[in-house]
Amino acid sequence: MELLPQATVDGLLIGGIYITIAIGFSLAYGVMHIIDFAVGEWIMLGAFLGYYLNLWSVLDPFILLPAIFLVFAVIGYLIQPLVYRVISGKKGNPVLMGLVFTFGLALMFRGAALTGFGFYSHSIPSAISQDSFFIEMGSVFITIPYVRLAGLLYAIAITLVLHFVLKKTDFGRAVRALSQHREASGLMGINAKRISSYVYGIYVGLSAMTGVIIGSIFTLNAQMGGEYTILAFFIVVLAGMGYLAGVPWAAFLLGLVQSFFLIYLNPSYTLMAVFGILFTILLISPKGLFGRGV
Amino acid sequence: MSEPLLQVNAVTKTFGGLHAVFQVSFHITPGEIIGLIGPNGAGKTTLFNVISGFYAPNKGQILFNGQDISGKPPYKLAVLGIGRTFQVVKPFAGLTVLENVIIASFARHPKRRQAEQHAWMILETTGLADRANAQASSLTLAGRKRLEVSKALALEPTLLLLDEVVAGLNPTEADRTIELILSLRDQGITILIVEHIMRVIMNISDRVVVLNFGQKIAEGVPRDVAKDSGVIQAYLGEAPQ
Amino acid sequence: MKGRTKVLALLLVLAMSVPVWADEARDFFKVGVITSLSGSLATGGNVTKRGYDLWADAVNAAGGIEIQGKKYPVKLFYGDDQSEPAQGASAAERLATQEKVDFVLGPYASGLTLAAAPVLEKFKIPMITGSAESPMIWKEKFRYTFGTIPPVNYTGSAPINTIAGLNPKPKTALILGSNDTFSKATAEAFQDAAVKAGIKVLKFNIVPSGQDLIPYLSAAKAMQPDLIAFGGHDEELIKLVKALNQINYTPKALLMHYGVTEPAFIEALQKSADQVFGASVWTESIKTKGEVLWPDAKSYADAAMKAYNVPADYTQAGSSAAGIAFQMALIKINGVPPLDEKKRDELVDALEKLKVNTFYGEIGFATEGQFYHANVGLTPLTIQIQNGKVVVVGPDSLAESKPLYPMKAKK
Amino acid sequence: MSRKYLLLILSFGALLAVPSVIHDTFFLRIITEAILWIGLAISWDVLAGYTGYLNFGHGAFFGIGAYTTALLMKLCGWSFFLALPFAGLAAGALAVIAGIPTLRLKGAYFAIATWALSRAIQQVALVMDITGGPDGMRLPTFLHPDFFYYLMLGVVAAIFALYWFLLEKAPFGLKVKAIREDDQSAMSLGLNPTWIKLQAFILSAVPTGILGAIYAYWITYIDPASVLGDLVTDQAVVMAVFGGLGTLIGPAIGAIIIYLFKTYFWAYLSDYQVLYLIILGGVIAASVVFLPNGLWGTISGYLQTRNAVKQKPVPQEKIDKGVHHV
Repeated sequence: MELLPQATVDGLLIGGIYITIAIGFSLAYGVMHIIDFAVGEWIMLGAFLGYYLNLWSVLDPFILLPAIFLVFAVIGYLIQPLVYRVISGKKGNPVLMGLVFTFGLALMFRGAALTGFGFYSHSIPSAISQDSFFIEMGSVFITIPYVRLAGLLYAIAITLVLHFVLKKTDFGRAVRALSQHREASGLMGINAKRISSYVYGIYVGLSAMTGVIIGSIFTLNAQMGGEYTILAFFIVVLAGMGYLAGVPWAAFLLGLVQSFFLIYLNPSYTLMAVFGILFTILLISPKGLFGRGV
Repeated sequence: MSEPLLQVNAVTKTFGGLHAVFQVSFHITPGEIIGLIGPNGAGKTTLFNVISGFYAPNKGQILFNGQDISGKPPYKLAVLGIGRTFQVVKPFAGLTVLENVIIASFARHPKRRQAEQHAWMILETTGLADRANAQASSLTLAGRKRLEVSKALALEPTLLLLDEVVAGLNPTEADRTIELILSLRDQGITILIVEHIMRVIMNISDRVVVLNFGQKIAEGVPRDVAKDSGVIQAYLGEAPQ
Repeated sequence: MKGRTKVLALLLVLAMSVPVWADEARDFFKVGVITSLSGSLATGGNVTKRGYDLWADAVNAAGGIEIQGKKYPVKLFYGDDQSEPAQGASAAERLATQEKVDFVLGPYASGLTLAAAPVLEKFKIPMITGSAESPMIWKEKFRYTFGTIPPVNYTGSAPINTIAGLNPKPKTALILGSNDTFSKATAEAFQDAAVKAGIKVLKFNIVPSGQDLIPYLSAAKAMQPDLIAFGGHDEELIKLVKALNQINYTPKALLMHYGVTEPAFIEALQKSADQVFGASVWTESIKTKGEVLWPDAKSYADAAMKAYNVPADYTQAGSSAAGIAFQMALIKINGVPPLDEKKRDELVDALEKLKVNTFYGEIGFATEGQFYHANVGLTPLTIQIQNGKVVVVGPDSLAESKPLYPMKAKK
Repeated sequence: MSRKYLLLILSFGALLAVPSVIHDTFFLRIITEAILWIGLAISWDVLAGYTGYLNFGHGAFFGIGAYTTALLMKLCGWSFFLALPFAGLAAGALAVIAGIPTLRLKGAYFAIATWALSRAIQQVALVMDITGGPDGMRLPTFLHPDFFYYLMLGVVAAIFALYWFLLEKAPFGLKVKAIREDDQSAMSLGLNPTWIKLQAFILSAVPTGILGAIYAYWITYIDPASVLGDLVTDQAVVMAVFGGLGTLIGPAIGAIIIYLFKTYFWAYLSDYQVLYLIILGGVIAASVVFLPNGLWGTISGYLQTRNAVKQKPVPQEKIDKGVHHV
């Protein structure tokens, strides 16, 4: 049986999940130049909210997404001034300060989650999380799990919405101005603080929604954050930090690399390959695959 | 006439297809002060960066003391004897004025003690000795420009490239700086200077080189160049016919 | 400033020279507990902690360990190893020197046991670990280190043998393990047993921890393996079952290790957990006769449920049993607290000779060979999740129910 | 300045006396580990604080040192002291191989590249047979608390002294700082930034590898998670930032405070096991908000402004000396 189509489809489906992990993070970096070590913890917290809401309401996790976005967008909006204060300080090294600050946040969130939610792994059941459909064309036979397809569609939808918002709305124009010309945008009457707060809210909300999707495809637990922080870093760097349009391609590339390694090469070396590739790409093109990073 | 100290031969530097500097040639003989002028965006700073090694020329050649230095990194040129200042001053802000100059002195005096003595001497000549222990970031603009010159001088250069060291200073400060430049020439340092203020350039330069749109449009003693129709047009904003 | 410096130096010395008090006479046992209360292994670490706590509570509820007619209660002193070997060694050192414990109940994972054991060896303090199933500990032949749970290369063959005896016999297998000590050893044990049982291993792979295995599995699906056996920890097991459901592949049998007996496995997967096989040495339904504390597995399970409102698994039971082993050995040697070095040496000798029936099964430590000081008194069990319950399905002599086989597709 | 020296020498003397005062091997172990963390925090700061490059793969040097020692001792049967320099060499070699390409990167990119590299190295150790894969390696047991205490103290004191000399006294320190402040200007003054940064990278790596070697022999067991995981880097970063970057004393103070704080919570308040994560995280986040220059940076900044009022003008004889030299 021909494996190539399946490997490709699997890679793209994984890529879809990766888009959702990284897109908000990339947006936040583009505007605020913050590398948020707590991105995985936002995902984790969102996953837990989804888990408990699902237990309580018995609604499908995909239906719960907007509510989770709202809750976390507000949290992000409220926390942002503190973050802003840290990374816009004149003293010290702002990149480092942001890293260390969010590292502290991540530890706190993880500790709080361990205390509040315990150690166990959970899963958020969705009506579509246990099934798949097939595509058969001659000798080609492809299995596509519904829940993963939904994840990919969600990722594409989010990407398109973000794209639309950034290109077509006043808010989006302000965001782009801010990410491209920080000083000049202030002169143009853009309230950098306000815009940054909105962006941070969007980023936190997106990350939290990602948590719910991950919880229904995989699992969730209080210590899951670290793993997804790594992935988010990886994709964003590959895409070029802050270069939003690069995220989907980087995510798909990463998904495909993983898929092909698992299928055709020694699975043991998958992660090694992934880190090796990140390292190599950074050396060849320090600003990401497209050389468009900030 | 003696051997030229610096010879720029048909140097071209392009950025993404645009010629920032196009086939520029001129030379400097030892002990001269050469003024490099031209309207904004004429390519003066780019040419500076090419001569001091920050950019490698795409075409052409730069000879220093008869030696081909095109494409050599700045830190090698600094040791060979080319000192430069930056238009946007670049002090080591977190360090003291003295430390700033000591760092430059290391090029000729690798021992810390000697470098420090040398640095004191330089600060004395440039008139910054009384601010030696202040943080570089605490200096005024005039002070920073002076520090910029001090650092370049500490290299004990034979050729000094000065990028707008007078612009932005008040008349008294400007006069002091001009005095300093002239005294440096008297010590035998050859100087290539970019300056916006015509009064300064025309007064101190032995010869001037005029750039426009990356090309050399005139060269000669200041009096002649000032009468050149091409130069006048360039400054009035009309493209030469 | 000079004066201030002196004062500071003096304070520093004072602060560091906390008095080392002599070992006072006491009428209770000091028991050290080294386990992972935080860090990446916190899940398992807390399971072992519950096991140790439950034993201590039961002993103290009865007034203590009775030695020559007098009852000596036990008091636990915790050392969190933070899932880091260096902290495990620190914890051992602290319990030995600060708390001066008489004996130690050991860490959850093998690496931590390997770091703590040499320190306890130095202080000659016996340790029994209620978990730590990797074979590597026993190869080191630490005199003072014992374990109540048999290593996975001892238990791993049981479920493979059970499954190989089913009808129709599985002919092919896909075996994989996550790349950590325990999971890798499990997968290797599965592989050895499968080869011996005449099952053809189509693919054997060690995969990085936490990997999304969908591509791997959808490729493996093409080979239609009868048996899929996986060594991994709870979270990875849940992911694997979900991934198999997502690609709609149902092998004839799906085998994992102890993780399937964890409540989280069934809670997270619900119906999908059904018919998954696992390996264990204890379930709450097995028939055992305990001489001390709990008369059988059921009463232990009830006590555990009452105390923590979480069903007990075999790690927890093994941890409680570690306490019992110490308890019985102490009675044998008439060891009254505090135990001095000579007495602790006697305790080790007594542990080596110990044969005791407990709610957990028979405890008896090997004294030579590759299982040195591991408990080989137990019979490895094959278990299966049936209707959300853990049921023993093998070996035949202990089976409570017939294995459900082949696995039914979910749809 | 001399006051600072005096304090350092006094505390070193006090530390020398520790084993004769404290017979409790647990305390000795705690102090030994605190000293280890001082070494790790200052060696990280050499690159971060002095050159401005945030190395998020610092742990790789530590792990390479640990594994080199373990391999040499186990496979080649070498003695520890024979293996020790090779641990440093291996870390130094890694610094050269990794440094030449990565030091071209800026800011966050450098941070993430080094972090990815350390992850890749961890994966290598996980899949190789010779390193025992996930099982790790056990070293010959030599449990002598005083030996390890003095070894750690001696090595870290030597590292500290070396750094002090090179970074605060010798020309190298000023050159490194020049590159941190403005590498363009530094280049125009005859400094080769790549070479100087590489030297700083090696200077940061070699001692870290040696500390890894001591750790391995001391703890007797290493595995990819413990010596090649994120812990070493994360903790060193937090300590250095908390204490104050770009100095040697700051990270050392940060290391002591954070380590003792963590250990105190760990040893005596273990029942609140996860609480310590929350508190540690809170302390870190708060210190960044309220002490952006770190503890030492804030203290010395305060002292400086206080002294600045009393500061004397430049001594005339110094100027005379300079002029006289002409």
